[in-house]
Amino acid sequence: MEQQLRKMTYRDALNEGLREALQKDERVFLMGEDVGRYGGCFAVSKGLLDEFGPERIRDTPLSESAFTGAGIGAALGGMRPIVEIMTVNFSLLALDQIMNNAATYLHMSGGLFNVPLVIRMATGGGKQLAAQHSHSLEGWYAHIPGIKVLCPATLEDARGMLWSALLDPDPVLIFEPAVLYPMERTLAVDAGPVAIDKAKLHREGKDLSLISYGSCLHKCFDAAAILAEDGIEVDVIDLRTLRPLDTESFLTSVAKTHRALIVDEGWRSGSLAAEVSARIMEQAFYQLDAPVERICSAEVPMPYAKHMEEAALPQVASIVATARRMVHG
Amino acid sequence: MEQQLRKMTYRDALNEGLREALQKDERVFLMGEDVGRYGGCFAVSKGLLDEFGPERIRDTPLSESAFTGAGIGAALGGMRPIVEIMTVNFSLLALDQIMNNAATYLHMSGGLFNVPLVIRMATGGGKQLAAQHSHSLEGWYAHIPGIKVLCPATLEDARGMLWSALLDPDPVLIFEPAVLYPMERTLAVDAGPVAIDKAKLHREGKDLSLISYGSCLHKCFDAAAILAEDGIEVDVIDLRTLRPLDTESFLTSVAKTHRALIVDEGWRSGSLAAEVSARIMEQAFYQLDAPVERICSAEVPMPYAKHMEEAALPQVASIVATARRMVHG
Amino acid sequence: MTNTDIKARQPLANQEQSLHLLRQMLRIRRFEEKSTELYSAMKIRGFLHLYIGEEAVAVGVAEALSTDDAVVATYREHGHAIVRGMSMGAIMAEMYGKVDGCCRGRGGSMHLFDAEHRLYGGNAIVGGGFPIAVGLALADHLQKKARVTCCCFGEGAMAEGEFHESMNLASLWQLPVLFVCENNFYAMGTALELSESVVDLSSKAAAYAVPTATVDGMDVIAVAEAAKKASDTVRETGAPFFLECRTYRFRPHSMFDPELYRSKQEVDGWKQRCPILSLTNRLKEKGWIDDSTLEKLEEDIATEIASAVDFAEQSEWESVEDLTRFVYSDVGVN
Amino acid sequence: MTNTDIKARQPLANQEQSLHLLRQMLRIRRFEEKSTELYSAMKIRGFLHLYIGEEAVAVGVAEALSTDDAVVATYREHGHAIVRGMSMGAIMAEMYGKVDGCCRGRGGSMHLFDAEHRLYGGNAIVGGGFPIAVGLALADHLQKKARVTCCCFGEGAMAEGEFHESMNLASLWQLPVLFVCENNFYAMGTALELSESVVDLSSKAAAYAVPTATVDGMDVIAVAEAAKKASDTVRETGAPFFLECRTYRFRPHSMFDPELYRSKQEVDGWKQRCPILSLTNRLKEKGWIDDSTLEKLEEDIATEIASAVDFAEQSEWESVEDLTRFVYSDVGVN
Ligand SMILES: Cc1ncc(C[n+]2csc(CCOP(=O)(O)OP(=O)(O)O)c2C)c(N)n1
Ligand SMILES: Cc1ncc(C[n+]2csc(CCOP(=O)(O)OP(=O)(O)O)c2C)c(N)n1
Ligand SMILES: [Mg+2]
Ligand SMILES: [Mg+2]
Repeated sequence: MEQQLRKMTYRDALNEGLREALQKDERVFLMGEDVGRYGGCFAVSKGLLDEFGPERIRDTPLSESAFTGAGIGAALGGMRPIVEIMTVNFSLLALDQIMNNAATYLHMSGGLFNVPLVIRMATGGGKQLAAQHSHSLEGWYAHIPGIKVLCPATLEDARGMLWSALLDPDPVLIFEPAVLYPMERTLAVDAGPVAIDKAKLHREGKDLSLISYGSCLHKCFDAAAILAEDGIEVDVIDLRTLRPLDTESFLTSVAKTHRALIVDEGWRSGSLAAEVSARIMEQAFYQLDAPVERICSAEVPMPYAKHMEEAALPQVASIVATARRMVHG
Repeated sequence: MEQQLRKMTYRDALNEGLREALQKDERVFLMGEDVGRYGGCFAVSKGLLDEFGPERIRDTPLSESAFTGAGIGAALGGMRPIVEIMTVNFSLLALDQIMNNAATYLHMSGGLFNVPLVIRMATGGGKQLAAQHSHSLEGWYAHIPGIKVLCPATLEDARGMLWSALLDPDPVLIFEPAVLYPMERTLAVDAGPVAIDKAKLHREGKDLSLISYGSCLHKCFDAAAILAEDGIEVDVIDLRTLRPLDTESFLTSVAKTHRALIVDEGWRSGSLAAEVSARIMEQAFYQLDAPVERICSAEVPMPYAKHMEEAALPQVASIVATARRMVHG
Repeated sequence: MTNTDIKARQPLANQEQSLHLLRQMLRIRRFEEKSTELYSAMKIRGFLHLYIGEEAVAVGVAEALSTDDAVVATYREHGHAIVRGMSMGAIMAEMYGKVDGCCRGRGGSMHLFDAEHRLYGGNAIVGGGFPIAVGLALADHLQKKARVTCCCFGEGAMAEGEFHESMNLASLWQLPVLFVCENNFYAMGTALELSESVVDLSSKAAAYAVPTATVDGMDVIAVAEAAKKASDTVRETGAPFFLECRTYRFRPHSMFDPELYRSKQEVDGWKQRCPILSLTNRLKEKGWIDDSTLEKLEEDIATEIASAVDFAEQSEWESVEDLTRFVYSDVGVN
Repeated sequence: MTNTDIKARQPLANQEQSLHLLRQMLRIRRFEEKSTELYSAMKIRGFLHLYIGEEAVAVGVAEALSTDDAVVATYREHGHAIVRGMSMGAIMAEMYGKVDGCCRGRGGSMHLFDAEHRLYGGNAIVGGGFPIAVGLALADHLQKKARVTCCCFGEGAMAEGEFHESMNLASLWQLPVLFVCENNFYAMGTALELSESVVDLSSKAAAYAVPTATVDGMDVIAVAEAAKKASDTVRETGAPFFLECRTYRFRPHSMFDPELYRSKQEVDGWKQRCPILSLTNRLKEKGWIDDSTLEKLEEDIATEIASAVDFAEQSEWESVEDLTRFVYSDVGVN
C-alpha cells in the first residue's frame, strides 16, 4: 500500500504537532509571548487560541525567566507545559532557570522530582536579523547535563518530536531553525511521534560522512547532490538529538567512509562539531584516512547585511569544495 | 641578581592586583555583591573598601543582570569597571547582558563603541557546594565571540592578569577557580602585568602533552611528577587564555610529543577540551601517534557528598593512569 | 530597622498550641546548634546557613499550611524542612552526604527536598524559587486544586528581576501563592538600606496589586496568626498574598562570615527578642509551662537529634557507580 | 486604555519652536513611509519596526536633551536617531546594509548607533537597554559630569526583570537617568492589561521612589514640556525620573504582523489623534502656518529623504574580507 503524502510547510507540521498534543493530553498547555492573540511570533501557534482557549494557549508578559521557571513549577505540579521562547537569543534571560533548576532538580533531589517540561524556541540566522536575533546556540545548550536537546530539520521531526518530548520525564529543549518555517515538503498523512534518541542516515555513500543537523542539513543535501554528479558519494547524517548524542550513528558511518566533515551553524570554537570531532578522534582514530574537518559559522556576532551574513554562515559551495578536497586530496 | 620572592595565597595575589589597579587608574572601580562591607564573598576584596571608599568599592543589591549591564554602560561612559559576580553559576542571570550586549556592541555598532569591561567570577567545584555553586563554565563561555576569557591558575596570573585585562579595549572575563583561593605559593616581589594572549609551557617532556588550565593544572603538575618517577616525561601546558586560544602552543608541543591528553574541569560533551582535540585533529593529525584523549568532569550536576564530588571531577590518579596507557599502550 | 509599624504582641491562643509552637522552634534551634558542632567536626561540609533567631517564621507559617500545600524555600531551609514534617534523620543524613539522606547525599544542606511533604527545595540561587512557586500554583489553578504554594525568600531576593516578574505573573494570573519574605535585614553583608531604594517591602509588593501584611517575625504567635489570615485569603481568592516577617539571624550568614557589616550591639539587641526566649517567658507568665516540662521537652528533642545523628552516622555512602544516576530519569542515558 | 488622567493640551510655545517640532515629526514620518516602500522593494530587510504615530514622543523628548546627553533606545528607534541629529543618509545606508551606514551595515534598522550624538543603540533585546543606561549614568556620576542619560523603552519592557533591577539601582544610587516609557499599549500582540497586573505605569515606577509624570504622547508640545520638566529634575537632583508617554503605533508591530489582536476601530480612533495632524491644525488655527509653507516643508523633507536614498544606493558593500572586523578592537584576533 502506498504511503499517502500531504504537502505542507515545516511551520504547519509544528502547528499540527502542537494541536495533536493539546488534544491528546489535558495536562498539556502552551505558554509564551504572543503565542495566543498574536498567533505566535512566527505564526507557529496560529489558530490554537480559538481551539483551546486562553488558559491552555497562554500569552505571557515579557518575562522569560519567570514564565520558563513557571513551566518548571507547573511540570513539578503535574502539568505538561510547553514553554515557547521566541528565539534562543532571548532564552539567555531564562538560562538560570534552565540550567540551575530544570537541569538539576532531578539530581539535586536524589531522584525525587523530575521535570517533564518542553521548551521550544526558534534558532539560527539567515533572515538578516543581526546580532541579537540570529545566533545558533543549540549546540552550546547541548553541553548541559540534565536536559535533552532536539533540533528537528525535517517535517517528520517537526511534526513528531514534540509528542515524544512530552512523553519524556525530563526537560527537553526543541530548537526550530527559523529559516525552515516556510520550507515546503511532503509528509505522510499518518505521521506521528518519532524516536528522539537516534540520529538519522538520510543518504548513503561510501566516500565521506557528512554530519549535520538543523538548517545546515539541507545545505548538506544540496552539496551531496552536487558531489554525486562528480561521482563522490556521501553519507548524510542528521544528528537530530544533540544531547544525548547518538555517537554510534557517526562512528558506523566513519567506519565505512573513513572521512568525516561536520557542518554546524554554531560558532566554530566550542561548537557541537568540535564534540563530534573529538569523539571520532577518541573512538575511530585508526579508521580515519584523513583528519575530520568542520564547517561552522564564522566567529562573529551575526552581521545584518545579506552578503556578510551569507559569508558568516556555512554554505553549500564551501561544503562541496571541502568535501572534494577531502576525498580527492 | 636573585629574584626576591614572597609567600602568599592566590587570594592575596588577586587582592594585590585589584589594589594596584585601583591605585593606578582613577577610572577603575569594583562593583558586585558584598565586595565592600562584607569583604568579598571569598574575601578577595578584603580591605579595599577602607582604602578606596564606597563609590569605588561598590556593594550592589542582588541584581546580577543590572549591575553587569551597568558595568557595560559605565565602560561605554568612560570608566574601567571591574564587575564581580560571586560565582559563575549566578552569572547565568547576567548572560543576556554578557552575550547580547557586551560581546556584540563593538560589532553591531560597526566599530563605534568598544566595551572596556572586566568581569571576574569564581568558578568550579571541589568545595562540596553542590549543583548550583560548583560548575565550571569558563570553557563554555569561551564559545562566545566578542569576549575574551581568562583563567589564572598561578599566583603570577592571579596578580597580573587583571591589569592586562583592564588595558584591553574589549570585555574580558576572568574566571577564578574557587578551590585555589587559599593556595599558598611564592611570587616575585616585583610581579606585574602578564601577557594574556599566550599559553604557558610550565614543564617540559618528550612523551606526552598534558594540556590544561585552572585548578586542573595543579593536578597535572602532580601527575607529571608521578609520571616522571616512571620515566615518563610530559609537557604541561597551561592554556591560561581560553578565548582566543593559543593554538600554536599545543600544536608545537604535539609536534614534539605526538600524544596529547587534555584535562578540563568542564563537563565532557562540548567542553573546551573538545575544541582543543578538534584543533589538533585538524592541524596535527599526521603527527599523532595515538588519539588525543580528554579527562573531564562527569556529566552530572555536581553532587554534594565528598566522595561523589571527587568521582565527578578529574583526579590525579586518572590523569596518571591515562597518560601511562597512552604512552606505553 | 525600626519596627514601629509592627502590630502589638498577639495573645497566646491556648496552652497546647503554644507548647507545640515552642517545641517546633526548639527542635529547629537545637538541630542547628548540633549541626554547627558537626560542621566543626567536619561531618557536615559545604555551605551551612543557619536559621537561628528566625525560627518563629517557619514555625508560624507552617501552622497555616496543610500537608497538601507546597513549600518552596531557600538555602536557609532547615527550619522549613523540619516543620514541614521531614524526619531529622533524613535531613541529617543528607548533610552528612549519606545515601539515606533525603536526596541521597546529592543536595546537602542547601537542597533539602521531600516529595511526601511537598517541599520543592532548598534552592541556592537567590530568587530562583520565585518562578517555580508561580508554576506550582499555576498547575493547581489549571487543575482546579484548591491548594496554596508557599514561597519563602529573604528580603535580599527582592532586588532580583525574578521577584518582579514572578509577582507580576502571580497577580496578573491570580495564582494561589503565599509569598513569605523572611526579612532579616541583611543579604549576606548588605543591609536592606543598601539593597532597596524603598525599604518598606510591603509597599513594593503592593505595586503588583498583591495584598500584603507585615508582622513581627520574632513573635511566633503573631506570625501564626498573620500567616493564617494570609493563607485563608489565598485560599478564598485563589490569588497571591505577600507576608513580610521582620526577623533577624543571630548567626553569621554562613560558616565563613567575619560579620564585619554589623555591630555586636545590634546583634545583641535582637537576641533580646529571641522568639524562643520570649515565648517561654510568656508561657511561664501564664503558668502554662514550668521548668520540668521544659526540661522534658529539651530531653525529648535531644533524643530526637541524637537518633538523627546516629542515623546519619550509620547510613552508608552512595555507591560511586551511581554517580550518573538521576541526571535523567531513564538511568544510563548521558 | 483610557487617557483621562492625561493633562489638558499644552499651549503652543512660539511659532518657530512649533514649526521645528512639526518638521521633526514629519521628517520621521516621511522617512519611515519611504522605508516601508524600500522594504517592499527588498532594499531593506530583516525586521523593520515603525514609529509612525509615536513621533511626538521622540521629538518632544529630544527637545529636553543636549548634545552631551546620552540616549539608549530600542529596535523602534528611527525617530530617536533622526531627532538626535544623525544624517538620514547614514541611517538609510545602514538599513540597506551598506558600508556607509552608521554601523557599516552590521546593525540594520534595529541597531542604529552614533558616537558623536551619543546614541548607544538600538537594542533588540527588550529590556536590554535598562542596565546600559544605568551604567552610563553611573559613569557620569563617578566622573561628576552633569549629563542626562535618556532611556527609552516600551511599556511591554516593564515586565522584564531588568526593568525592576535597573529602576532600583538608579534610585538607590541616585543616578541621572531619564526613563521614558513609550506606552503604545501593546507589546507585539499583547495588550497592556495582559502584561501588567497594574496598568498604571507611573505607580509601578513610584514603587522605587522615583518621581514620575504621565503625559499625552500624541501631543508633542505636552511631551516637550513634560520632558523639559523631567530632565530639569534629573539635572538638578542627579537622580532618576520616570516619564510615561501614552501613544499608539498606527502600523503593525513589524512587517510580519497580521494585527489579529486589535480592531480597526481602535486603530482608527487613535489615528484621529495623529500628532502631526493635530499640531498642523493647531498651527493653522493660530495662523502660524499656511498651505504653501507646509508644501515647502514637505518638499524639503522629500529632498532630504531622496538624497538619503541616493546616498544609500550609491554606497558600497562592505568587503567580505572584513567579516571578522569589529569582533575585537584589535583586528584579527579571534
Ligand atoms: C543569584 C545569586 N546571587 C548571589 C548568591 C550568593 N548569596 C547567597 S545568600 C545571599 C544573600 C541573600 O540574602 P537574603 O535574600 O536576604 O536571604 P538571607 O540569606 O538573609 O536569608 C547571597 C548574596 C546566590 N546564592 N545567588
Ligand atoms: C527579551 C526579548 N523578548 C522578546 C522579544 C521579541 N519582541 C520584540 S519587540 C516585542 C514587544 C515589545 O513591546 P514594547 O516593550 O511595548 O515595545 P513596542 O514594540 O510596543 O515599542 C517583543 C515581544 C525581544 N526582542 N526581546
Ligand atoms: Mg536577608
Ligand atoms: Mg508597546
